[in-house]
Amino acid sequence: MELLGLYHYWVFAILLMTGFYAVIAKLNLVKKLIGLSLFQAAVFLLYITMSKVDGGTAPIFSGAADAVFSNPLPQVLILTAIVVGISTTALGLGIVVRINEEYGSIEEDEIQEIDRR
Amino acid sequence: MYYVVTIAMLVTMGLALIRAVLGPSVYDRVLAMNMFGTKTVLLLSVIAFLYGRPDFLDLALAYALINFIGVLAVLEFFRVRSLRRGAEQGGGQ
Amino acid sequence: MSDLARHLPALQVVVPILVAPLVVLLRPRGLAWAACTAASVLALAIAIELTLRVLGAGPVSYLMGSWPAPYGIELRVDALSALLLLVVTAASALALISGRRSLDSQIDAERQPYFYAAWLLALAGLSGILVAADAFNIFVFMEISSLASYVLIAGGPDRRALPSVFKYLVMGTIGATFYLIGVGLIYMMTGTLNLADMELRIHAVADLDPILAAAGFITVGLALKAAIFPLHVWLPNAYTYAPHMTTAFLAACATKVSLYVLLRFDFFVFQGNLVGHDFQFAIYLMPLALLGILVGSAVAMFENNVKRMLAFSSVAQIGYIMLGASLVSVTGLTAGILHIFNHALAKGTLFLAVASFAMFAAGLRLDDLKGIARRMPWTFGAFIVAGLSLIGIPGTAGFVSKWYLIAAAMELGPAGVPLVAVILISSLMAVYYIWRIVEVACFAKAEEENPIRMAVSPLLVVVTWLAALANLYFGLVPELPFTLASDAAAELLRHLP
Amino acid sequence: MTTLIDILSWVLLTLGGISVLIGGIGALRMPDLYTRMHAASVTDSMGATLVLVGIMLQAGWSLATIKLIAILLFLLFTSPTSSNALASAALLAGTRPLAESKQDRGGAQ
Amino acid sequence: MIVIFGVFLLTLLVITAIAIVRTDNLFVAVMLMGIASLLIAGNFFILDAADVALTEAAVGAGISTVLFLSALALTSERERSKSSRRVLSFTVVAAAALVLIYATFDKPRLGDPQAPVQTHVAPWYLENTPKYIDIPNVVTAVLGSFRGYDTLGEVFVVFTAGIGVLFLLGIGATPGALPKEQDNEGLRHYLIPRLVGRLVIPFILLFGLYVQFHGEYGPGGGFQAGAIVAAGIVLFALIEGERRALAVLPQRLLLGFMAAGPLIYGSVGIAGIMLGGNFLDYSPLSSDPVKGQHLGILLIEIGVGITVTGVLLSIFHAFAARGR
Repeated sequence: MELLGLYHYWVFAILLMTGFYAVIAKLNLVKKLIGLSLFQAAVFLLYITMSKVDGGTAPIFSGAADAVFSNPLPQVLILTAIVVGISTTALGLGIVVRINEEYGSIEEDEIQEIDRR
Repeated sequence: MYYVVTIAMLVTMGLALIRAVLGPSVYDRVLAMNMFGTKTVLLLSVIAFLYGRPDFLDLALAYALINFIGVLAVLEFFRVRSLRRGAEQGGGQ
Repeated sequence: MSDLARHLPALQVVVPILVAPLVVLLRPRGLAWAACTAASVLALAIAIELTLRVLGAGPVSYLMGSWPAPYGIELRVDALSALLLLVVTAASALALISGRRSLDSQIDAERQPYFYAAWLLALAGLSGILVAADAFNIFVFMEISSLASYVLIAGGPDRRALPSVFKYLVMGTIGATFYLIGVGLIYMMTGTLNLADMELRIHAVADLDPILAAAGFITVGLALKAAIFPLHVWLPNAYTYAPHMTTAFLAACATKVSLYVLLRFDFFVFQGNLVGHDFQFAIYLMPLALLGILVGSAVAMFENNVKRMLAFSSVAQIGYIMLGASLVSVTGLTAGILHIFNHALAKGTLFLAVASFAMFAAGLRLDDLKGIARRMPWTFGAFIVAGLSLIGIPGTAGFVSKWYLIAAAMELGPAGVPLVAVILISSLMAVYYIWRIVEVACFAKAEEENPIRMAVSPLLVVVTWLAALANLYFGLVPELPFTLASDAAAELLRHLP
Repeated sequence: MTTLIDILSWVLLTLGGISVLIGGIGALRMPDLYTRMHAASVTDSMGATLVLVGIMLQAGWSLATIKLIAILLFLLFTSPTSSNALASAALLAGTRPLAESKQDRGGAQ
Repeated sequence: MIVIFGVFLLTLLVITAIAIVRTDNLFVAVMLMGIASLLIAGNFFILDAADVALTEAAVGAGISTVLFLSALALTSERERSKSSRRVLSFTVVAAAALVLIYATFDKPRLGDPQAPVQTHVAPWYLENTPKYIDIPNVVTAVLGSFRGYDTLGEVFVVFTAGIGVLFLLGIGATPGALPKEQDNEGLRHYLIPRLVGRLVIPFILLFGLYVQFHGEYGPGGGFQAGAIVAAGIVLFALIEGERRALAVLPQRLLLGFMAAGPLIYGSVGIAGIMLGGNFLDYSPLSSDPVKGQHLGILLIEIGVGITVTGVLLSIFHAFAARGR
């Protein structure tokens, strides 16, 4: 059970680094954005993991007297962070579309090649 | 008993995921994604009852409709893509 | 009125942020600019009033929604934030007042409302970071300011602005996400997001791994956003291809606000509680600061594009600020914080002047600027004054902060000598690259007398000169920034015996 | 009576679980796109109906049941629609049913 | 037991993530991203975060997929270049992952009721929400009131993204400026999807309104509702073509929505100042502070919903208009 309790954090670490790898190693701009989304999603997992309480339930009062509630605060923070994430992705995609119009490519190395000329 | 259904759902999600990863064609992946979505809806319905919070069925409903929109968006994407391919080939000839 | 004054910390953010949606809806030409400028000037007025209050009565605190502090969100303005608020709002107001014609020439009329809205959002985001006393709130406003500055930079007419802004977006998002991870780890161990509360509660768990990991993530994340060497790679291109007025605004303050968050976190939250953290902070950051100073200046020496040259010089200047901070002494921090102010003055003036050059010359490579001193003597005069300030000639603002920096290095005794040497060498390098521009502008003869492409607006010249005079004024009478900076340094280091 | 309903609901849930599982195996093991689609979509509707009706019996007559009915109706409408649309898109793009050639030509372009 | 289900979902998630990075077909990566989103959302649900699960599904699996596909339709779906600096990146990433995993050993384990997170600030919210705000959903209470300033920031982040995309891609076409209506616009030839789509759209919009106004009592709120309504209208645009969607909700109106939402939110905050409280203090809005809080949260949630709908649809249309 002890290990199981940490498993979520390990998945967070692996997911974070998978996304990070896509961002730094891939040259395709859309792929970078996909990696970035994954990277952010990992952080969401970190926050939500820490909000869980044993035997708890979602922090919405339902009338049961002895209910234990999970922590609402990380959930609020992550609601905000999800919105921030999609906003960044949308703006990034807008930039990618414009880059594709100007350069005819969405590969970082090709764009650099074109700029060098 | 809910547990049995949940496990069946989870295994099926795993199988669908394997299909999505293996492909081979893009349509297989869309199929897998659609299937995955339906299974998530069922999973959420079951877990809502397992937790004794049936008011969370709203989520399952939301997932169902998001899933449908996702598949139609993919179709539109195929349509636009084939139109563009057609235009490119037409221009090339 | 006195009642409204109580709300100043909130209004600092609310005024620009609420004018932004209105600006989007304004159709008639020029109205968007007017509304944006008015809001920005109002923000400057609020910042001045807040500074006076902070000088008079110490830090100002404000409870959002009237909820008590660790539960609701607290705003807090102290000497450090007041100083930076002045820099941010003044840079925005000056760039807007003087920049209308320059912006008109670079941004299509129908896209202008969006641009001005983004400008206000960037201003509000930066101010929001400065007044926030809540770790997560800082993240939210950091994202507003970043997204808005991506828009501002992407407005550049050169298509190369787009790949540079994409790079900035990716690196900025990584930085912000790292910061978020760090905050999450601290929250996990302390259960609070309020900075003051965090400072108290982190003590009990200070030696646990997650806190160390958090310190690492927050430092790296903010270093990315602050373009601390070697994480500066997004900066030169982004500043080079942005619209000129954007560069004048953002170069003066954007990275400094991230630096501010870094200082605040490091000195308030970590150093008082983590054993040996001040030493680690110094040992990691000082080499980077020194390398940043040297590499930034060296690259600037060989750069041919003026904006790029100044952008690399910014990398070096960020190095100075970090050097001051990494000394972890009152004099060092005072020097670093003072340099934030003085560098903003110098760089802002230089970029304003460059914006005027751009209206005249065909491009901004050195060759394009041949003989420009004779064509625009006034603007070029201001350029030289600011250049001297950047180098650190006595009598200018830049000198004051460098002088304190050297004094702080000398406090270390013999170990400080190499630091002084680096500062002096880098100043010589600055002499060289500023001289290259002066040489071309004054002594090279333009091959053909190309006609002035566009009349430079007199307002731009006046504002540039105002900024240049401010460089001189604060060089001779540095009381105001110095008081704020030394107050801030004392507060940051209050945990030291 | 309650025992009877319980037993009935458990039977339905089990059957639903089994049919969903069969669908999953089919989607993985079938040889080409159309047969996979067949396996997936038919069992989808079947399994969803069985599972949701099974839960409904457990929930009794309440707001939850109404929501479950809504979910069920929604799934029954949209799931076959998606499959149909997907199949026609694949067909239009030139993927041939069944293995004259084992590779799908439309695939992975 | 349920936690073990979560562990299983997480394992699937890791597999999906690795597959996303490995595939060189961007379309496939987007599909897998949708699956990853569902997995994360399912896991959030298991971890008691119903509101977040709803948002993640609506945003990650719905809106984000639509946006990525719109962008792919305009660019290319093949990754041409190989990855660069593969070994170096992998080393950096692996080292960082090991550090992170090492750092987990001092963390409070999952679900520990004695963890600092559970004992310091959070209990105050759970205790005082019934007293000061009196709505069942504590997440909405914290989001709307206790940390309403963060949510204000969030609305402006969305707004910034909206004006950013409009700045980059232009406002898109007005219905009159579109090319002449063609038969094959949208998915009109797909008869069955079109019929079913028409059938479900009113239902989706209704559900969106339900989520909007039920947010104080159950999972939901302005952001989720905005995303769902936007998704419904995107569905309309998909099956009936861009033109008809724009005829119903022209771009200028969407721009109005975009700006109106933040203004509503801000005005509620200013009203707090005018009535003698602090910014975003809703208590003075009514003679009874608790009623004031209700009113304030209702209004700001409407503001959030309007902004999100406006921004997401504007972005969608801006991308779609670029294709012509």
